[in-house]
This record gives sequence, structure tokens and C-alpha cells, in this order.
Amino acid sequence: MTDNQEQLIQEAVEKALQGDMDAVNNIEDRVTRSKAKAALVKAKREAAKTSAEPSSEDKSEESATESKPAPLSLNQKIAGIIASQFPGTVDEESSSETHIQLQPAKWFDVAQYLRDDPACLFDSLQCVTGVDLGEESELEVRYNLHSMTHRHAVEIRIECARNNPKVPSVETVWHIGDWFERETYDMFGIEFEGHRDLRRILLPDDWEGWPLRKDYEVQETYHGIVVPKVKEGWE
Amino acid sequence: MVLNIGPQHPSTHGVLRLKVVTDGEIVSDITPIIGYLHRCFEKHCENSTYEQVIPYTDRCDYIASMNNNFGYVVAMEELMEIKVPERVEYIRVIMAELNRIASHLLALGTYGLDVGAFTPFLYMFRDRERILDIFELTCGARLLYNYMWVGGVSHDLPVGFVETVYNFLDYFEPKVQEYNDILTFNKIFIERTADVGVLLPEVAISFGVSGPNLRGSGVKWDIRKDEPYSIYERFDFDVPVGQGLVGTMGDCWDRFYVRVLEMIESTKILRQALKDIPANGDVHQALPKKIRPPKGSIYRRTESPRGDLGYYIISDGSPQPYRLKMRSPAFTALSVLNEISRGWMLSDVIAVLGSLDIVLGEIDR
Amino acid sequence: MIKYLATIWETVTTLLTGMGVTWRHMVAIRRDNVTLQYPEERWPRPERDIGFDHNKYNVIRSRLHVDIDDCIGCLKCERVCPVDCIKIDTVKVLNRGADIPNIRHKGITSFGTKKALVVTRFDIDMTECCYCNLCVYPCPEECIYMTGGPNAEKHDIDYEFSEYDRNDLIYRFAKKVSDEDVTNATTETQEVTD
Amino acid sequence: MTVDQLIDWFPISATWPGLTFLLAVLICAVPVFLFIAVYALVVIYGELKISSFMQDKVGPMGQGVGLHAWRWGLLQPVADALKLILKEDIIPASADKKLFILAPFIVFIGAFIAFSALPFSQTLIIADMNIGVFYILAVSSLGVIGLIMAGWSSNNKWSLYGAMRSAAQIISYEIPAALSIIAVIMLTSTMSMQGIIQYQSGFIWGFLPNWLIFNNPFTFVAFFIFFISGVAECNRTPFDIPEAESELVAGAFTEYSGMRYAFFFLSEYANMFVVAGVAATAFLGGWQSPIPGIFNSPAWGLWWFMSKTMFLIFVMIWFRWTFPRLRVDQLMSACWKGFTPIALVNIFGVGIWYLTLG
Repeated sequence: MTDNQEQLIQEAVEKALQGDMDAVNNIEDRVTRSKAKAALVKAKREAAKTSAEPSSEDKSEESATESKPAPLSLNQKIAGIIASQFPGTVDEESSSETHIQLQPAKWFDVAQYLRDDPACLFDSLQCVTGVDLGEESELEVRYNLHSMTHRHAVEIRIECARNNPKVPSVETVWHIGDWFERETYDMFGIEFEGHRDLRRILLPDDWEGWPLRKDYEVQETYHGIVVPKVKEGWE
Repeated sequence: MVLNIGPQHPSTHGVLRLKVVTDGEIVSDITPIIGYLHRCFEKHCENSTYEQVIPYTDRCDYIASMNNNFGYVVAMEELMEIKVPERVEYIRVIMAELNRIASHLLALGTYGLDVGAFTPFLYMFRDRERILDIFELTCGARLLYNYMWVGGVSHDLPVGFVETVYNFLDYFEPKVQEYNDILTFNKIFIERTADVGVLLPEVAISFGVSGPNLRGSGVKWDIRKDEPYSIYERFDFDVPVGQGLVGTMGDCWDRFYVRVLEMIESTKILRQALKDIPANGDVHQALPKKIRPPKGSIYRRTESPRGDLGYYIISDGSPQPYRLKMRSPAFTALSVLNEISRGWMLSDVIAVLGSLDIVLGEIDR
Repeated sequence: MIKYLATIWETVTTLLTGMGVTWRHMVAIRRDNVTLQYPEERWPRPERDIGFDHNKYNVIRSRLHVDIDDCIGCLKCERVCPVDCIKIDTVKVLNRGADIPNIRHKGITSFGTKKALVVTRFDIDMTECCYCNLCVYPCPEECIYMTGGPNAEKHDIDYEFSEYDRNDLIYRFAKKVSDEDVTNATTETQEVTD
Repeated sequence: MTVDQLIDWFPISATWPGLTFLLAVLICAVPVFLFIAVYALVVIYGELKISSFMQDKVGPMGQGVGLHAWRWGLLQPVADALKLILKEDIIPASADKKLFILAPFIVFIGAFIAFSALPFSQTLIIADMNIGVFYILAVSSLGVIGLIMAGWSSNNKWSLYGAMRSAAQIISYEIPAALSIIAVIMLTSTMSMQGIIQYQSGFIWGFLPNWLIFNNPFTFVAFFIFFISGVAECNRTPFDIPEAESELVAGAFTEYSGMRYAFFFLSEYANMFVVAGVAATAFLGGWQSPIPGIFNSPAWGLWWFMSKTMFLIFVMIWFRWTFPRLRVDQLMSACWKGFTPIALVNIFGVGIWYLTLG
């Protein structure tokens, strides 16, 4: 690329940054014009990143709790309560503003406590999501709890190993846990100890493999039926 | 005797099998068996880009697909911190409320069928057709729209849209009184639904039931009011709650009547939204060229006609969602069926199932 | 005793009001009949302009149609389709924008862009299409649209496209040309036409 | 024109009494069967059209190329009948064959032989027995046996449910029907159908025809009791629990198809006609004309009887497309706590009214 083309793009990009775009548009050669545009976009993105950086921290509090006046303090408050009641279950470093990371060990008593403690009163389990954190890293279960009386919500995450994932079941604390956990087991193979009848809920009972894991391959045939249906004359 | 209200049955609202243990007519235990309509929605979403997910969210709750889109789009915009122009917000609220009326009309109509009354079903479907014509006018499709996109809507409103909706509202309001005459206050209907399948508030909350089923039991919880998203805090409408006018609070009749009142509330919202919808504004202005949300996760709930429709989206910066979980309200409603219809007769199980208003597409995803 | 009579009275009155409603509907059938006698009366199509910059553009989800002469083979619609029901194969042309008469290939599209590829295969499987209209938006040449789309006057809107055989629902839009015609048309050196 | 006159009319009646009796019965039975078939087609068409009008639809209109349902859907019932006849008669493998085949005929016989006592006009009656009404009530409970056989023999849980429910319903709704007929017999002091109608000639209270419905308030209520329990006897809404579509798929007839299903269909409509006919005879003055003086010839008599019965059948169709369905225990409590006590009160009421006012 000749150097005058380069320096032509340079000053076109500066002019465009101050606002007048026609400097870039009236470069007649198509190739250099597209290069100028690309350079312009790159320059704009750096500018945007530097300006966006300072503003992103304070807006990332738990989205569902903006009704609470001090969003940051809720997670700290709840984490504090849990830590005080059950020392050693909350590991501080990985729970950020939006969620609380817990050890699977005493999760059942923590859940019981969260539901009955007058300060929290999380009486409705909104959603249980299973997550596969990556090819070889662990699995994770995320509970979204919500309190009908205090109208506040919190997210609790529990990690479990990949080979034999074990998480205590909260089915007796919130009745809906029964079906949510069966679905998470169905999709991820996470064993929920203490669950009444842990079997697949959506997939047929004798389906092999856990579909939503990242390392999942579809089985070839199911009862003789070829699973991936390929239409003839199409591929 | 174990009776299979099988996947192929006139009143299971989709492909659902109920294993019912009965002695004589009295039902002692019901185990719903689901999964016949499982289409791996969450696996599909992990292999398609963010804008390709929208037609899939349509097909979860195929009766209220505008509200499904709305839930997904609100969650995505909060994840990507996109501010949508005023006109788009108003269009979305109008579409969501119209779809809520259409979905409630279907729920009430099929409930009449479950209880044995044929004619109200056809009256309600005749009115639902008018709403589907409005949707066809706007985005071409009648049931599955792919209308709401992340950051805007696919098409702007057609010319003469506001008058059409006004005509519909004027046509629709007297019709609700007609439904009340023929079905809601019909003594046989009251006999069949009052005090049947009573759902206590604590049981409802611990089973995660939400929407009209929860409000029928007297709990005043509506996400449009308590966790306002989009521009719902601008409209004043009240949240109808079951008072046990006929039987005890929380029975099938209350859930039915809460849906009838909710339709009237939706018409109020529609009238206010239509009054002050901004005339100009490009609906494609905030559409991002390439949807690449920043790394992070979000759980956002919206009020679909069946209850709390939640989307848990985890993105890793790539144009495809890393994990997308849809929390379906009908899933929780079905889990409470066994709890409230134990000890009733066989025809009551059908009545209770109808009053919970479940859609199997959303349960099985 | 009073309660017994009250329920009887309430039953009779509510049942009679219900019967009154159906009687009114029966008597007024000529005024508010809703059904359409299908073959004679057809469903009215939404003929209207929704204020887009295209002329007479109306949005309708009926049958997909492709003006193959305008297609430059950019594969955008194939990539965006959520159910992968579009399959396109293209072959590189020797010189851009040149017509190749013997395989009826037009070099310039109606928007004036010069084509660099010959589209040898453009199949849409309408049985898998989910009518989401996502392929219509990214097309630079606006050559793929639901009939009645941007150039509605060329193809009137039709929504009756049922077939007896499922394979007929796979629409093949590419020009019917044998493979070796295409290969020798695009490989041997051609004198530059423009 | 009754069977006895027909027997005397035959020259060989003295030599072979058995053969002539058989011939006479045959000569009377065939027209009645044809009448039922034609009447069923008319009522199916009526039900199609009335239900469609009530639901803002126009019903079958015979649109489209080719014959289809001709003009205004008139051929639709014929098409339905042909469809049912031509369809394959499936007998489920595990069904109890003999009972399965026999059931529809018993249900149809129950309704068919009740026609012999219905007074179509002054002269047009097949057998003017002096126990006419009692005979009809007794015979119409035959259908229950057929339904139970159908429910039991098709070896399917749904039909067993349907059969048990219909048995309980029909038997328990015969009580109020019979009690309200007793009120009628107390007044007319004869059980023969023609006798009841003769009693209802002339005027009452000046301008009203002397129909029993206007006789006194108790018979007025007895008419509605009889009519509603008649609706319950032929399993029509709001009492159509035995073949409730939304619960029991099709109740006792789930496994039937083709000709056998047609017979169940036919017997349901025949039962409707019998109930409407008896109600018209007992309470609405059978073939008496509304203006007692004129229009009293036998031809007019047939017209009045048919129009009253058809009106009552229209009301039954009207019920079906308006009301939801009662639950089984509500149905029973309505019968035993609602209709039977009122029917008993009617009997006393009629008695006291008859004694005091003469």
C-alpha cells in the first residue's frame, strides 16, 4: 500500500472523528475508501471503550432489585447473614454483586434458613438453571429466589464436579423444586440428593447422555429409529 | 383403577398424559407425564444466533407468542443496555396487551369446552379472529409473529392501525358482558367450577404458581405492577384478584373470572397506550447491526398471560447465547395439578386442568 | 327452604338468560354470520402500503419467492435462516458482470451490481420453512421475498400452495442447466465482452 | 287405522290368525321405521343448522365445485348417513363379540317399539292400548340394558365409565317422569293416549284450549319436570355425561363405528321423539288444535302433533348448544333432591285442586 494512500486515510480518519464524514466518502478509489472506513470504525470503538469503562461498574447491580434503594447492599446483607449462620459456606471471592456463590455442602439448611428467616423470607423459588461452565470445567446450578413479602430477589450459584455432580435437593423447602430439579437432572445429569423420585421429566426415561452438556453427542438410534433425520436429496 | 387420560385426549390442551389412579369416580392420585412436545428449545438456542432465537421463542407458548418475544427482547436489551425509542415501547405494549386478550379468549373458550358448553367457545374465537387480523395487518403472520426484535420491531405500524384497534376495542367491550351472560354466571357453570380445585395462597407460592392462577388465590402479584419493565409504570390499571364471589377464594371459578377481568384491564391499557403513542420515530433506529452482548448473565421476568415468563440468558460475548433457560409459567401450574385435584371426581380433574390454562408447547419447550 | 327455592329461581333465571343469548344469535344470523364459503369467497389479503420506502410494499407471510436473476449468491439468507431450509451452490464467473448467454446467466442485477457468481442451485424447502421472514431483510438485492413482497405487482399474493407430493414443496429457483454446461461456461477463457 | 282393524280387514284372518297378526304388525312396523329414518335425517339437518345459527355460523352450505351438500347443505345428513353405513364396522379384538353386536339393536328396540303407542292423529295410531302411557314408560327403560351391554362388551375403561353413568342417570330420571305422568292420569282418569287427548278438548278459563298444561299450576310445573327428565333420559345436554366428549371421549359408544354407531345415533333421536311425543300428548293436547273449535280433522291432527313435537325437539337442541354439562353427583342430587320432591308435591297439589275445584 503506497504511503500517500496511508497518510490520506490518516487525515481522513481524523477529520471524520471531528464529525465531517465526507472526507472519507469522497476518496474515489474503492479499496482505500473501505480501508479508511475500517480504520474509522476501529478508532471509534477505542474511543467508546475508554468512555464506557468508568460507567459500567455502578450499573451492573442485580437487575431485578433496582426497586431496593441500596442495590449493592442486598447481596452483601444476604451473604453476611448466610456467612454468620453457616460459616464457611459462602466463598467470598467468586460471588460478585449479582450473585452469591455457595458450597454445595450445607445448601439444604441454608435454603431452609433463607425461607424462614424473617429478614429474607425467600418463599418462592423462581428458577433453577443448570449451566455447563466449559468443556472440562465444572457444572453449576443457579437458583433465583424471590420473596413475595419483601419483594426482593437474589441469585445463588452452586458449583459441582463434572464426573459425579452432587447437590443437595431443596425439594422439601420449595415444592416446585421437585420438577425444576428433575429437569436440571434430565438435561445435565446433576444428582440432587434427597429428591423423592429423581428421573427424567422431559426426555424418555431410557435416553442416554445429558443433552445440554457441552460435550454431548446425539446417540445414533433410539429404539431402532435413526435419531438425526436426514432428508434424502437435500444435503 | 389406573386410567390414562392419554396424550391423545380431547381436553388435555396439548400432548399431555395424566396417569390417574381412581376408585370409582373419586381420583386419588394424578401423575402428569410430559415431554411429548419436547423440541430441545434450549439446545437449539445454543446453536443459533441471538436474532435467530426469536422465532424459537415464538413457538414455546404458541398462543401468546408476542409476550414470549417481549420477554426475550426485554431481557436482551437489559443485557446489552440498549435504549429503545418511545414509539417502539408503545408498539410493544399494544401488541403484548392485544396478544394477552387473544390468549385469554382462547383460555376461557377452551375452558367452556372442557365444562361442556360449545357456543361460548365459538363466540370467543370469533372475537379472537379480529385480533389475529390486526396482527396480520402489522406483521403478516397470525399466530407466530417474529415481530419484536432486540432493539426494535420488524415493521412499523401500518397506516390506519390506531383506528382499527379502536374499532376492535369498541366492538369487544360489550362482548365481554355477553360471555358473562352465557357462561360466567350460568348456574350449571357455577355448580361445576365453584369450590372445585381450591388453591391456597401458600401452596401456590411454594409451587411457584404465577399469573392469573396465583391472582385467583388472592395473592396480588403482577410483574407489570411490581417489577415494571418497558413502560408499564405509565399506565394505570388495577390487578384483578379472586375474592371468592361464588365459592371459596382460589377455586376454578375465581381463576376463570380473574381472566375475564384481566381482559377488561388490558382494554384499559390499550386505550391509554393508543391515546399517547408518539406519531413519529424510526422503529429500526436502535437495531444493533451485530448482536454481541457483553460477557455476563441476566434473569428477567415478564408477565405473560399464563404467569411469570422468565429468561435466564448467559452470554460469553459470541453472537450465540452460551446458555438460555426459559422459566415457563405453565410448567409450574401443571405441577400443582396433583395437589389441588386429589379427592375430586374425574370430570373435576378436567375442569381443574382447564382452569390452570396450561400450554404444552411451553411446558415441554 | 328459602335457600332451596332461591337456588331454583337462580338456576332458572341464569339458564334463561343464557338461552336468550343463543336465541338472539340464532335470529340475527344474517347480520353477523362469520363464516366464509371458501372456494367462492376467498380470505381478503391485506392489500395496503405500510409506509415503507418500497413502493406498494406490504408484509405478508405467504410463499417465498426468489428472482434468481437478481441473486448474487451472497449466502446471507442461507446463514440467517434459523431452520437452515435454504441451500445455495455457486460457481465463480471468469469476468464479473458479463452475461453468459448459453446458461442464461445475466451479469447485472436490477440494482446494477455486477455478479461474480453463477447460482447453480437455490433450493428452499418450504416444508421446513418457519415463515419467520428473517431471510427477506438481509438480502442486498431484495430478490428473496414472500410473494406480495416489495414488487407485489409481479406476483400476486397466493397462499394456496399445497401439493400432493412432499418433494414438490422443495422449490428449486436456480435455472435448469446441466452441470457440464456450467463448468465449461465458467472455466474456458472467454474474450472480454465489455 | 289400528292393528286390530287391520286384522279384521284380512280375508284369511280366520284360518291363520298367527300369520295375519304377523302380516299386520309388519305392515305397521315398516312405515314407522321409515318415518324414524326420515325424521332422523330431518333432525340431524335441523341440529346442524340451528347449532350453526346459534354460533354465528351458517353451517353446511354445499359450497365448492361438484355436488357436495347441494343447496344450503340439504344433502349433508344424507352424506352423514351414507358415511356411517359405508364405514367399516370395527369389533375390537378383546371385545365380547355377542354382546357387542347385540347392544345397538337392543337400544334401538327400546326406542322403536315405544312408537306403537304414540297417537299421531285421531285415527293414525298403531295400537291404542288402554295402558298406553304406562307401556311407553316401561319400554323406554329397555335402552339402559343396551347401553350397559355396549359399555361392558367394548372392554374399554372409558365405555365402562360411560355405561355406569348412563345406567344410573336413566334409571333415576324415570322416577320424576313417572310421577309427573301420574299427575296427568289422576286428571284424565285413563291411561290410553287417545283418552288423554280426548280429555283435553274444549276450552278452559274462557279463551285457553283445555290442555293439561293450563289446567292448574301443578300440572304446569309437572310439564317442565317431565320434559327435563325426558331430556335426561335420552342423554342430552345438560345431562350428556355418558357420552361427554371432554371427559369420556364418547362414553359407551367409544369403540363403535359404522352401522352400529348409526344405530346408537338413530336410537338417540328416536328416544327424543318419544319423549317429545309423550310430553306433547300428555300436556300439550296431542292432536288437539290450539283453537278448539276449528282445524280438527285427522289431517290437521297429524300437523298439530308433529308441530308440537318438533317444537319440543327444537327446545332440546337449543338446550344442547347453550348449557355446560352437569357433573354426575350433581345430576343425581338434582334428580333426588330437586325433581322427585317437586313431582310428589305436584301429585298432592293436583289431587287437592281436583277435589276442591272439581
